Amino acid sequence: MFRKVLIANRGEIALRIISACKEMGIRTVAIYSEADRNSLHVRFADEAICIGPPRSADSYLNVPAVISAAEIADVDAIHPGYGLLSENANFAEVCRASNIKFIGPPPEVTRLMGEKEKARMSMKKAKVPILPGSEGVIQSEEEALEWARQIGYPVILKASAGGGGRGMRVVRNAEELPNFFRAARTEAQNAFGNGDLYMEKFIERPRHIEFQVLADEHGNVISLGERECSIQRRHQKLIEESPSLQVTPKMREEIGATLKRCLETIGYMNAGTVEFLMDEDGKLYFIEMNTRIQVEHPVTELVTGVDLVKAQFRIAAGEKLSEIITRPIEMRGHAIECRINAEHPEKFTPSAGKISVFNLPGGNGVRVDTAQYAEGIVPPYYDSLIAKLIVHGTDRAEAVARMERALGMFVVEGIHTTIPLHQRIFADEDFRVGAFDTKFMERFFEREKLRRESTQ
Amino acid sequence: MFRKVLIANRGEIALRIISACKEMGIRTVAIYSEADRNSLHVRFADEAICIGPPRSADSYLNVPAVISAAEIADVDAIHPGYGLLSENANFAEVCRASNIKFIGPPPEVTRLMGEKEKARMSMKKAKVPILPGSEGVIQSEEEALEWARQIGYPVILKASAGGGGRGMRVVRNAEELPNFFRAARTEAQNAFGNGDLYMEKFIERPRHIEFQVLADEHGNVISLGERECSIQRRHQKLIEESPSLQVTPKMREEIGATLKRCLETIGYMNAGTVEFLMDEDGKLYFIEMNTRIQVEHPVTELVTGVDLVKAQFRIAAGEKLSEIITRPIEMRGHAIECRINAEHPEKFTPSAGKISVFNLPGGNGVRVDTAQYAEGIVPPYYDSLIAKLIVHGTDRAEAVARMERALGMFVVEGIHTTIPLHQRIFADEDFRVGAFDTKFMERFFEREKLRRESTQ
Amino acid sequence: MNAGQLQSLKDLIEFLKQQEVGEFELEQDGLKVHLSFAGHDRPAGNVNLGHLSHLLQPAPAAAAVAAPAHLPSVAAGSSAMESPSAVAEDGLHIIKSPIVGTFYEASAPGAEPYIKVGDQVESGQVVCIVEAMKLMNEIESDVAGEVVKRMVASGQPVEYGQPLFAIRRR
Amino acid sequence: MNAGQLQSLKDLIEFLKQQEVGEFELEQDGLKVHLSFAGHDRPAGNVNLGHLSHLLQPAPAAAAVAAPAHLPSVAAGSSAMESPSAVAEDGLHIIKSPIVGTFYEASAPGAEPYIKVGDQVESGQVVCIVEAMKLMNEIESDVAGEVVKRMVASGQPVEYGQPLFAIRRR
Repeated sequence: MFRKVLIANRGEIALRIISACKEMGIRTVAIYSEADRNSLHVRFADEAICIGPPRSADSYLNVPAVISAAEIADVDAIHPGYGLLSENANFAEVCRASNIKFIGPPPEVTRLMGEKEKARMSMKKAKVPILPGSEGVIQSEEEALEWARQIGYPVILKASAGGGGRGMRVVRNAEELPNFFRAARTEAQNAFGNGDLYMEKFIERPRHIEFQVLADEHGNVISLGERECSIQRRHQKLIEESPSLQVTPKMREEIGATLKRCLETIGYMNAGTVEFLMDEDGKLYFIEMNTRIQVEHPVTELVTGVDLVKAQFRIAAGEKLSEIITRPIEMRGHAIECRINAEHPEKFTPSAGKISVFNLPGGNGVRVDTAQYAEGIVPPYYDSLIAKLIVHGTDRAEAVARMERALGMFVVEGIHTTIPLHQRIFADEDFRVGAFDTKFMERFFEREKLRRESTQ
Repeated sequence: MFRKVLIANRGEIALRIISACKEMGIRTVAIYSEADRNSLHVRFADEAICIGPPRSADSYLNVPAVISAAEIADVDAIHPGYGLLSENANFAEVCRASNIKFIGPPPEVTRLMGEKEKARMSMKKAKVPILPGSEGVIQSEEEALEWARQIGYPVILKASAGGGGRGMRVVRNAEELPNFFRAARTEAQNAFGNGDLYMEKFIERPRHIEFQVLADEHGNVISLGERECSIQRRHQKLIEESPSLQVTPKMREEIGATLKRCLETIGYMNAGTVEFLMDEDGKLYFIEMNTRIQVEHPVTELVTGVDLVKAQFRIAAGEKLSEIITRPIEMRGHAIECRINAEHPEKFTPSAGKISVFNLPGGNGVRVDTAQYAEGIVPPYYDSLIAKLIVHGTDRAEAVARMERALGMFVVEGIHTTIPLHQRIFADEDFRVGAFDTKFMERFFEREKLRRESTQ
Repeated sequence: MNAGQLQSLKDLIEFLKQQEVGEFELEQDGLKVHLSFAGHDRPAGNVNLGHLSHLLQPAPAAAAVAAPAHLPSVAAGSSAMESPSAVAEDGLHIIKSPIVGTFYEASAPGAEPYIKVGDQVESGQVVCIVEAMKLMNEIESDVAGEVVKRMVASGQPVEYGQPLFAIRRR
Repeated sequence: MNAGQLQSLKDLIEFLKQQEVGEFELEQDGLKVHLSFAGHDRPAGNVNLGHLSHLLQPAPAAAAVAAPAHLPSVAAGSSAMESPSAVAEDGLHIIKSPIVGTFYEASAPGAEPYIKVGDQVESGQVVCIVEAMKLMNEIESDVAGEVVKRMVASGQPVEYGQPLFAIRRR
């Protein structure tokens, strides 16, 4: 096992990794920017090194500074956490060149998965279902009709050069296709100076479902089931849970087997997450793979009983999966995570500042991952996640009730947080019965707005 | 299920019960003394009623005040927690007379178990092993020799009227018995005006091991495995764990079956704990039964996955055990609890006062049950338990490592706590390998003293 | 400490205050001085506490029971009241309930109330009943004076220490 | 304390205030003075934290850094140093390390140090090397003046912002 590890991150994930190291007898080195001098990851690490000024670009994202710190502290591994340098293949390469073990997949794999189209094709080759679409640019209405027929309606036309909704059309049947095709092409031409279009299957109300995997360095891959992450606001996840109500044991097993085959072929290593969209019929389509530990990893830990961060270290140290996970993975009960962000709960503006009151909920089935504390400061330089509140219950109903009680006991003052927003979501009938998709929050806010207007 | 419950307790257990109620949709009423006005159980209950001045006798132990509060709040049940009125059969009777469901066994059962000799005999009849001893007063040296022969050396002579070690002698063989018998009788006569002696088997180094049971109101009993509670200081438990390293699956099953038979015969109801001493050969002897939820119930919750407080409510509401626990009880992993007391860690004097810093540990496998908070006050009137730190790991080694890391992250300032003491115990080699008994702490302090002296 | 020393010390303290010193310690020979100015480093701890209990949760609409947050905050630790009755800030004497139960103004439904606003009461005179566990507990005034205010309605539940009457002592 | 001493003390306090000192301690012979100004947050723990050499020592768990709540709250927003170098309280200019790495006083082992105590340095003059990732980064003085002190030993690791030299400006 490693003797000494540098944690190239901050906040709750840095503390999460430090905790795992402490429990494994690994010495820890924190790095910090000047804004984080009084952070708990600095306090609880065995050593701490200031590597730069507050701006991430000059500190946590500054590869020479991070590597230099690793060298003077004489560590044998670096854990990148999530975000920051975690999916930076160059950083992983510098680690390798510096003879420091990077806790994650090798740079080649990270690079492959970082190029979305290549990743898609690798997955497709391994029979992982991907979102159907045209291959390359569509030249004519006739070709468009043919692609649409193959893909199946509804489809979406997108501008190859595009973005922001321009040159984009949802087409629901063959009749409306020709007009929409021409309109989209004109719009794309006007907007981007390029009228090229391509086509994809359109999912009206997709769910975001992802699978956690672990892969050792001996060619073995295991799937640890899925997480349901559809409760998002502008592609930022707010609530995650495991298992998903939509995934049957049979689906779980099939996807697990496919992923195992596919990732063993690719030569994947360490922890990773395979993200899917699920359509209204419960069919899954691969979108991308994240080659790092994820924010929402605790819900998987609670239902599987596997400590994912410890597993990352053991894998990186060369252990085999069969030594790390000695009994078959079984999903036990139901876990839900709420991301507690330092944000205004209505306006979503970041809310940096000093925390005056910080009362954590506890008791049966409640886990809190945080690096914040009473009198602590939320600096304005980094992301707004200040705590993860995670609950575990025998079933979803108990987990939901437990989360509601825990949210009510989580008292934060001095800054705004998303706690009141979570409380409103948990009171929502659609959420409670699990009837949601990635558009849920839009509808939720719309309903709230209507309700406010009707009471005025 | 109950509509509204009064919690006749304070501190962490009151909050634990309130949490269970919230998760079950039961309305809660807290009662509090003037010293607890700003306590979290008052804050988080739906209603709160001040029932008296700080002294327990005038508030939490004042039956008319508690019942009167229950009546004006119009509750349909009272949960007594542990300590205070929890094993007061008269209180349970007043509840019954007031048509309020007492969450616990009926007063007759509490009374039976409260009379130690009757409880012993009930257990003996049901073939639960009890500590062998003389029946009644020993009249002569000859009789003493005969009893000792039957019981087997070593034995202990005790004064019937006695206490505090006077009139007490450990006898290791027949030769020394006559002299010790005479000396003990004289001592007892002088000390208590009564020279009557009785004899029990003497266990040199007993372990304290207890079994958690649940019993419904339809005659069904289930055992939820054992807890090892040998780390005690002056009969106050400091650390509890489950499972015990000494209890094999076979023993667990056998004792479980015996207890089931015995308690079904007695007509036991609700949660209870059967306490045993274990001798050096691993044999268990019944000592007493506690007819309430225990401080250390969380370790059982973590390894079995059963929420004991919720089970208490469901049982009291008439549900059958088969509805509450739907799969066979299985011990998963290993759980350990440290009692964090507001005490000087060396002198053990209570340390009341204002808490200035209160940073709770969190993360994977860590549970904290507490009603304390930063800026909170530990009043001098009640017991010194301010928090329970409970960890769960895949095995004892992981649990021990996790506890060490969690203790290191538990920062309390403004008062003294037992956290440093726990850290020292967890560093002790005997503790780490599980080589301990109820005399462990005596030896531990002795070793510490020697070490201090040798370094001076 | 002689007069001269005392004067020096006073001088010094005045000076320290002027200089906005927060804390000061001095040790010299047999003399040891420690001083901290009021308001310094005291982030209103007790207030915070009370504050915490007001937070988030809107006071439960418990018709039956007074929400604790409405009651005067008592600093725990030194909080034990000598007697449940006490003097209010405006000089009025407050008769508080010595037990938790249900308040009745009269001995029986329809009977005259024991006392009314404007009445003169004597010390030891019964002023109301608080029922607890079917027992009618007669509550006596602990002062003599004029009844200025009744704070609870007949039939209303009261907790321990809850104000019942305000009396202007004579 | 006689009048002369008292006056000296007052003088000193005025001076401390002027210099915006937060906390002050003095011990001399029989005299011991401790003082902190109102509004000043609490002992400056960050000095300890700032020194890598301290942190690289295994610290016993119990002694592990003062509790966060006691540390001065570095107002995150205003904490960013304009430049890693700054003026120390005693008027000396401190050259701080602009990067994390290993400090070397000379360009090569056995070579003459770039600067020594007592030397005059010019603004822009190389004063030392901080090695990071095998790169030898020449660190230049940002002021001109006399080298009063060197704060780290050659070969010692330094973190970002760590003081290297004290310079008396001219």
